[in-house]
Amino acid sequence: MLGYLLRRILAAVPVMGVVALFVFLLLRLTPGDPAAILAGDNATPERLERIRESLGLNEPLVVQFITWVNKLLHGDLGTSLISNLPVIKMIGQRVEPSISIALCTIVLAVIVAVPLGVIAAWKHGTWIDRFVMGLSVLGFSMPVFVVGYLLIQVFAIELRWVPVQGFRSIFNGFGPFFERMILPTCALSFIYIALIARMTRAAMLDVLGEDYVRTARAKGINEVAVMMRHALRNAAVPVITVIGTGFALLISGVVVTESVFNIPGIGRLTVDAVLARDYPVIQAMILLTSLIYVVVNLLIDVAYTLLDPRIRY
Amino acid sequence: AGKTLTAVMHSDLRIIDPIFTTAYITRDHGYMVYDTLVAPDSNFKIQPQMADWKISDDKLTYTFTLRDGLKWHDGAPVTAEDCVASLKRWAAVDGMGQKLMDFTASIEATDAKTITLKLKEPYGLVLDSIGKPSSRVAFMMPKRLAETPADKQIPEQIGSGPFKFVQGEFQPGVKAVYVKNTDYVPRKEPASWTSGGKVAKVDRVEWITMPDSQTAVNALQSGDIDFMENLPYDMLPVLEANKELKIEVLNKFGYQTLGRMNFLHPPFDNVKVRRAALLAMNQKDVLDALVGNAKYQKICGAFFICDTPFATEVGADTLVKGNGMAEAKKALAESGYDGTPIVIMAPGDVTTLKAQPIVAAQLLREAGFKVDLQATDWQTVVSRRASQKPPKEGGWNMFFTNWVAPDVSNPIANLSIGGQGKKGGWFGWAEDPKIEQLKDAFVRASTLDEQKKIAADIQKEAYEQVIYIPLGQYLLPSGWRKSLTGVLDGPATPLFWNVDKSE
Amino acid sequence: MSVDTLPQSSIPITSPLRPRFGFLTSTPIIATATCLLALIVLISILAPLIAPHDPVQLAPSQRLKPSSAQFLLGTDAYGRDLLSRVIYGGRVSLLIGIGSAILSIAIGLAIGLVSGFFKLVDSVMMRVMDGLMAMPSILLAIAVVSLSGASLWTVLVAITIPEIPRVARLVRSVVLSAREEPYVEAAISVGSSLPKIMWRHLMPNTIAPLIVQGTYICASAILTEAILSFLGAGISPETPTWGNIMAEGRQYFQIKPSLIFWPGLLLSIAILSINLIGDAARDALDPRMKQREGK
Amino acid sequence: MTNTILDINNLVVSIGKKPKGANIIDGISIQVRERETLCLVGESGSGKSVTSLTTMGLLPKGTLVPTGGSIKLVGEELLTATDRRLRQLRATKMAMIFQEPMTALNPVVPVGRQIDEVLRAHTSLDAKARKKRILDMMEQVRLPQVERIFASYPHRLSGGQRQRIMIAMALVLEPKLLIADEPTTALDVTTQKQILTLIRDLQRDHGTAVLFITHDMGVVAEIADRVAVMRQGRLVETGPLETVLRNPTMEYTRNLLSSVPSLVPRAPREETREPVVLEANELSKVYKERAFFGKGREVVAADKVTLTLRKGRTLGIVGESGSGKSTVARCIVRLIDPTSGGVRLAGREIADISRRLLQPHRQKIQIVFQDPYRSLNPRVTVGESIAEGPVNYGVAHGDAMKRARELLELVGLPADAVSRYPHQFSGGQRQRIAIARALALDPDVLVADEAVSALDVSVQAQVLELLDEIQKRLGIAILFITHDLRVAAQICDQVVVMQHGRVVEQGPAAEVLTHPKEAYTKALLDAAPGRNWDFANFRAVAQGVGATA
Ligand SMILES: Nc1ncnc2c1ncn2[C@@H]1O[C@H](COP(=O)(O)OP(=O)(O)OP(=O)(O)O)[C@@H](O)[C@H]1O
Ligand SMILES: Nc1ncnc2c1ncn2[C@@H]1O[C@H](COP(=O)(O)OP(=O)(O)OP(=O)(O)O)[C@@H](O)[C@H]1O
Ligand SMILES: [Mg+2]
Ligand SMILES: [Mg+2]
Repeated sequence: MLGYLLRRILAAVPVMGVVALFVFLLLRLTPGDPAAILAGDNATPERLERIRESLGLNEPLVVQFITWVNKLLHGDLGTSLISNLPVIKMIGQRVEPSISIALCTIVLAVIVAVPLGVIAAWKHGTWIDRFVMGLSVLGFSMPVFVVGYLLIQVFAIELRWVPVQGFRSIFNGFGPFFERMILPTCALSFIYIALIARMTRAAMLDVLGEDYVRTARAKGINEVAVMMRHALRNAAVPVITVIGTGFALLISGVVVTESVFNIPGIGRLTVDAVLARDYPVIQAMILLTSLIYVVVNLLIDVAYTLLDPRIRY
Repeated sequence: AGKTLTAVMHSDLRIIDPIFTTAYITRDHGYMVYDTLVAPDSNFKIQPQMADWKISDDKLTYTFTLRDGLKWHDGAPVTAEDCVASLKRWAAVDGMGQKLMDFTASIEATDAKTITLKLKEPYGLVLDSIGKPSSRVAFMMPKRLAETPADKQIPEQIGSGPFKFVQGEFQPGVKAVYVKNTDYVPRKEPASWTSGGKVAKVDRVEWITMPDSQTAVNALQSGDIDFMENLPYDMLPVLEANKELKIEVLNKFGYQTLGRMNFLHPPFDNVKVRRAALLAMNQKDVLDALVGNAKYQKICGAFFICDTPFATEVGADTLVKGNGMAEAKKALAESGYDGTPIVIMAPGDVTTLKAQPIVAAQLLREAGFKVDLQATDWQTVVSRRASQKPPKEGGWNMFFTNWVAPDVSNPIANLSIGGQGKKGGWFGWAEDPKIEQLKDAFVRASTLDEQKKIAADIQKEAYEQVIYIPLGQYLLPSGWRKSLTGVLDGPATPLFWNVDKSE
Repeated sequence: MSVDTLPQSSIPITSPLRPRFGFLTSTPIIATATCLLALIVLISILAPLIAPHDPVQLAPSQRLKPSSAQFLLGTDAYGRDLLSRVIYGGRVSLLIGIGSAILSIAIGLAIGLVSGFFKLVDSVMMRVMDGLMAMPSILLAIAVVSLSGASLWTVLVAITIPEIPRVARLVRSVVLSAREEPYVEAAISVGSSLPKIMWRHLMPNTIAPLIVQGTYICASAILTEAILSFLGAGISPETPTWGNIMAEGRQYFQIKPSLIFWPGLLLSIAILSINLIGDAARDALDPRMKQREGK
Repeated sequence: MTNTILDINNLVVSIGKKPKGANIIDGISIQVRERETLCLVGESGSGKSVTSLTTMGLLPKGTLVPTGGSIKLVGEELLTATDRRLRQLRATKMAMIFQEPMTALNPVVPVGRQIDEVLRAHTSLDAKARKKRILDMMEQVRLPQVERIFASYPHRLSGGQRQRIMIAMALVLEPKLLIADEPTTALDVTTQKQILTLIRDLQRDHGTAVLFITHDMGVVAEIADRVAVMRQGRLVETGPLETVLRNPTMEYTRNLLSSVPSLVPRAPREETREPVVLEANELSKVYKERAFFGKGREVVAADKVTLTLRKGRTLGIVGESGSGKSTVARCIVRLIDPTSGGVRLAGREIADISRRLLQPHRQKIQIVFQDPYRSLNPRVTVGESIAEGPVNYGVAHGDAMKRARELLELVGLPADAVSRYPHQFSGGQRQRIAIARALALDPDVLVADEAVSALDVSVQAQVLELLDEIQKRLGIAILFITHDLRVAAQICDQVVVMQHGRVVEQGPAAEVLTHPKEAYTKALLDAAPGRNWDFANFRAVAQGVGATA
């Protein structure tokens, strides 16, 4: 197992390499000049040139790339071109909110979606099935920000049950954290619930046709046990997979949710950085999210082995 | 602990060196942390702030004397040397500063409290330059910081202003935090614009970034924040109905919005085509789309802002009346315009800049232009407008921007009206020796009347050559919760001194 | 015992491909979805004939007007007719949805087929795909759009790129399992060339999952475009898309909710229909599902 | 008089709820008594499984519905019983074993717990007592190391072990009725023999009534007390084993029995001096399961296999599952590349030439696969499938299609089948199509990998006859791979016996199958079910002819 983990991590290296190179080229080969953004309204070409020089942006691309990778290997993510702060610090400030939303969303979505999917599959073809599926498709068809505004309008402005926006660290007490986390989580969960419920249903339907489900029934145990003990555990692998691949979706959703609810997370940091051509920040962020993605998928593979004894590495 | 004022500013603070960039938010940050030698009052009159001054009779020597009790945030006393270094750094990059330096023979610290500025010839705008209220402002900082090359950002935020910057809590794009500078000794005079006594009455000011104005409005309504610098016009009816809020325009002169063409590339290298474009424009449509509220918009043909000393309507005829379209069509037909599409950059992420390109595109099309409206974000506009390449290679033909009134209210402050071309000219690189001559004459003019006349001439020339197209003025309403008292108006920046908050 | 023979022409010739589109009318719900989608597509195509106004014609003095006889749904912040914009909006939104589905499927299919068959290409290609997949798609899209300007094409490309690896992986997995099918081996042993095997024996297997994936991509592309507009990195604000109508309208959420409601409604209906059709396609095309029910 | 445990009376099962729905089961009546084994036989699709599932109450809901008759279990009506009551009866009064031991057990739950579930659902024993009972039962089904197996996951067990677990699970509560739906079809003959013996013994000990479903007459002869023959949802004939085997009254039963190939090899054909068309020389194949970085697993699937095939002759490869038969076949056809050794096809070495150079030689050797459902592309018409090969070798499309029609007639299908799709044909017909496709290229060698194993005996007989006829007519050499010794005995001139990738014995069919030299071959023959019975001639095999005892 440990060996496997190690190998997987090693296998992730080329992936990260691809990401790094791609991001770097994408950023540097497309127009956009951080110097101009920095300098402001009356910058002369000479001044821009000098600023570029002081930022190291006029070196040849290869040199810039090597410098960056070299620093990266030494654990240095560089300094923001715009705010002059160390990138690592900027990211550090922003990680908690994003992780909070992501985790809350996943937890909520799983808690809601899996039972929905199971019920839909169990009652396959009945109106319950159609209702659940209709509901989940509906969740899939509304942009996150629309859902977000609706929730704010109703629960924060009209009913005043929760604050409109913002974020409080969970370390400063659960109450304020929870209050501010609940709407964004709901907004973001919508699409996720849809995704997971559908996947659960499909996987359950597959599994319900398997021989061992028939065996279980032939044993005379009750339907709930058949569903939970026999079907769901076997359906878990594709469901977990979709949770993993849905992670990319989640990251997109987080960006929007962070804007709507004004949550100072890494999603917005990246969007801002892209808009400002703050190369070191963008590079670090995309690398980081890719890394998270890789790690999440690694964890999911580990989860496979726990769920399904046939999968061994 | 203590009183905390939470504000949402017009944009997020990311660059915190106020000399390094012209971004308004950085200027606002500057006013929190730094102080100026002199500053204008609400009558445009320059008043002493950190220093008092004397002018020699030949008008060639200005002597500034620092007042007592000034201290940097790190505890060191403010010295004349610090200020000289600060002035030099500022003058190296600011337009008016550069102009001032052209006339300056020397600037020295003659003793710990005295700064002596010697001119080569009399120059009427010395105090106006040093006290100018908008970007870039001549902020004072310790010498060790002021010696940072102007192409690099200063490493620390140490000023002598009424608030201190809390570096540890600074999260670009999220929030910036200031605490009351308890060592600050305000002037005795009442506060008036950026002059007078800057008395910090709250202990802490937090600027929160809210990328979405809708969110910010929600937050203001629900009391999450105390102050919002720019309210979206369309939300005003809702907000005005809210008894807990106060809505007011703090900057009475507002902003000028303008369109600028690129003089380097066809078709706008041809003055006839530029004229046709000018004729096609009208301020009403632009303002209606941008503001849509008569209370906050003002049709104004003056390049140097209506209701200011240099205001004149000369040459603004069709723009103001909105009746030039027929003429524009004719002019375009005669101009030799060959149908080259005009690349207009349209930023989608800044509310005060979204409407202009769209309206302009429509008007230009109506006049017979072919328009390629390219949607981007503002930062892209900012970096792309610096490109002198042809539109096909990443250049551009036209973009729009806004200036706060003081930044354009005289021909020297007004960056956009130069004629220096590629050599130091503003984006678009208009080359017009006549304007440069007139500007020169303007700075040498000794009386206001003379200046006014020259300003009118400049405006006439600017309209003739279509240096840029003023598209009207607008005011930005700010809003705050009624728990705030003593909110001051100002020339450009929202002021956080004198404001108190009741719990 | 004699060899059993088929009575001549006793069985109608049915292609296994043909009954595949029957699912579109299989249940009333799916039939409704199909009709609604067809209607929306039709409206979009015929927009110039249907729309009462020019969708880009500004009338700044008419901004944010409520519904009236002249402007059935009222006007937006630039005084443009909302109804016309919503009608036209479907064009770009659907174009992006369908375009991105087709593009990503075409490219992903090519990559997937090749990777599925050539081990050497596979390991390199899949690393690249992994890398692309690991990059958060919306960030990639924002980067591409804001770095190279927002036009229909860049938005399309930006939305499509992150989908390609998913399609490629799907195709690859289908190919990997299909190439073990005896009929593929049979084709090899009767000397069929590789392109022929791919085209004739492998590709058809990918059609069913790709239709399902396609509907998913189509729906999510429309949503992504809306999100890009929301973040200010969408298509030109002149060109109406459901996404940017909503994104612009969100500022007027409290005073004129119809700016979000109408495009949102159409967008939801379209995506809902596409998803329903996709689900129905999955149910109809999944051979295991069929076996279970019909055998 | 022993009691009737299961009494199925005039049962009708139809599709869907509508009264017009076709009847899958059409009025069958079966009784199974205590201590009795009733074998239900019949061709595929005749309704055997549906009958058993109806009894258990496990029919897929909504699609298949019992619409008439009654099923009584020890006097209790099952068709009208509530779901709850049915659940109570399952495992306690009636239990079932399924065909596929590989998939019938939940892969993610240890087998012990799966048995435990039965006890927990139906008894109030405590954990210790339950475990004791399970281990006891596991010993009764002769599982080794019961403690270890108790905690094992199904994938760690062999097919035979899994089937034993299934049996243990079914019998742990000593039900009155055991239904076994083809419980040994997926197993090797040797394992099959053990399982059959086990069921017999347990039945004797517990007095269980067994409804045993199979299509294998050999198995019937081994295990049945009585036989019921089904066809198209109807009962054709029922009676005691001896009666049915010796004096079948119905034509259908006679046909069924006479289709069962005999284990006695057919009369050897004359030796020929025809040229050798195919030679495998020390052919080896090692599967390497590659792993990223770490060390991969190696499977030696074929180990220095040498064989020779002459024109017009049939060489059989027999051996139990996993012995490497298919591997050899695929190496010879070059669907996979052999690790070492040579293959000479019509004198030309093809083992290591590149795929491109191989291309012209491919047409000389063709292959027919086991699964008739998967070996034809469902999306390509039959005609196109057959024509594909000739077209590849430059025949004009029109001519190729013409040839396809001829070939279809040759294999006994109407020529207008060309424009149909595979799903419109039955398994046997599809296998004919596959043969036609292989013949389309006029190969010298036809490799048939388990080409008849998936077919019903009657269909199997037809296809074997067809192959024989084609061989006579075209002089093709056939490499015939099978695990069924009966089939091998009827079609092969030479037989190669494989075990663990190695050839253990090789020689003329009559020799090898009647006087085996190797212990392994003997064991194989020994385990062949019904080896003492000559079905086709409705009599027992004369002592000493079938096999050495
Ligand atoms: N769920 C179902 N829905 C409709 N028809 C079914 C279903 N299950 C089985 N059938 C049909 O019922 C008939 C009998 O099937 P059954 O499975 O009982 O055959 P069998 O005798 O067990 O065959 P085999 O030997 O292949 O297992 C077949 O024609 C089959 O097509
Ligand atoms: N692609 C493969 N990779 C690894 N091992 C394989 C592969 N194919 C077959 N094997 C292994 O090689 C051995 C021989 O397999 P083969 O399929 O040739 O047996 P067989 O005699 O045809 O069996 P059966 O009667 O079940 O078809 C088995 O142990 C099998 O697990
Ligand atoms: Mg069956
Ligand atoms: Mg095999």
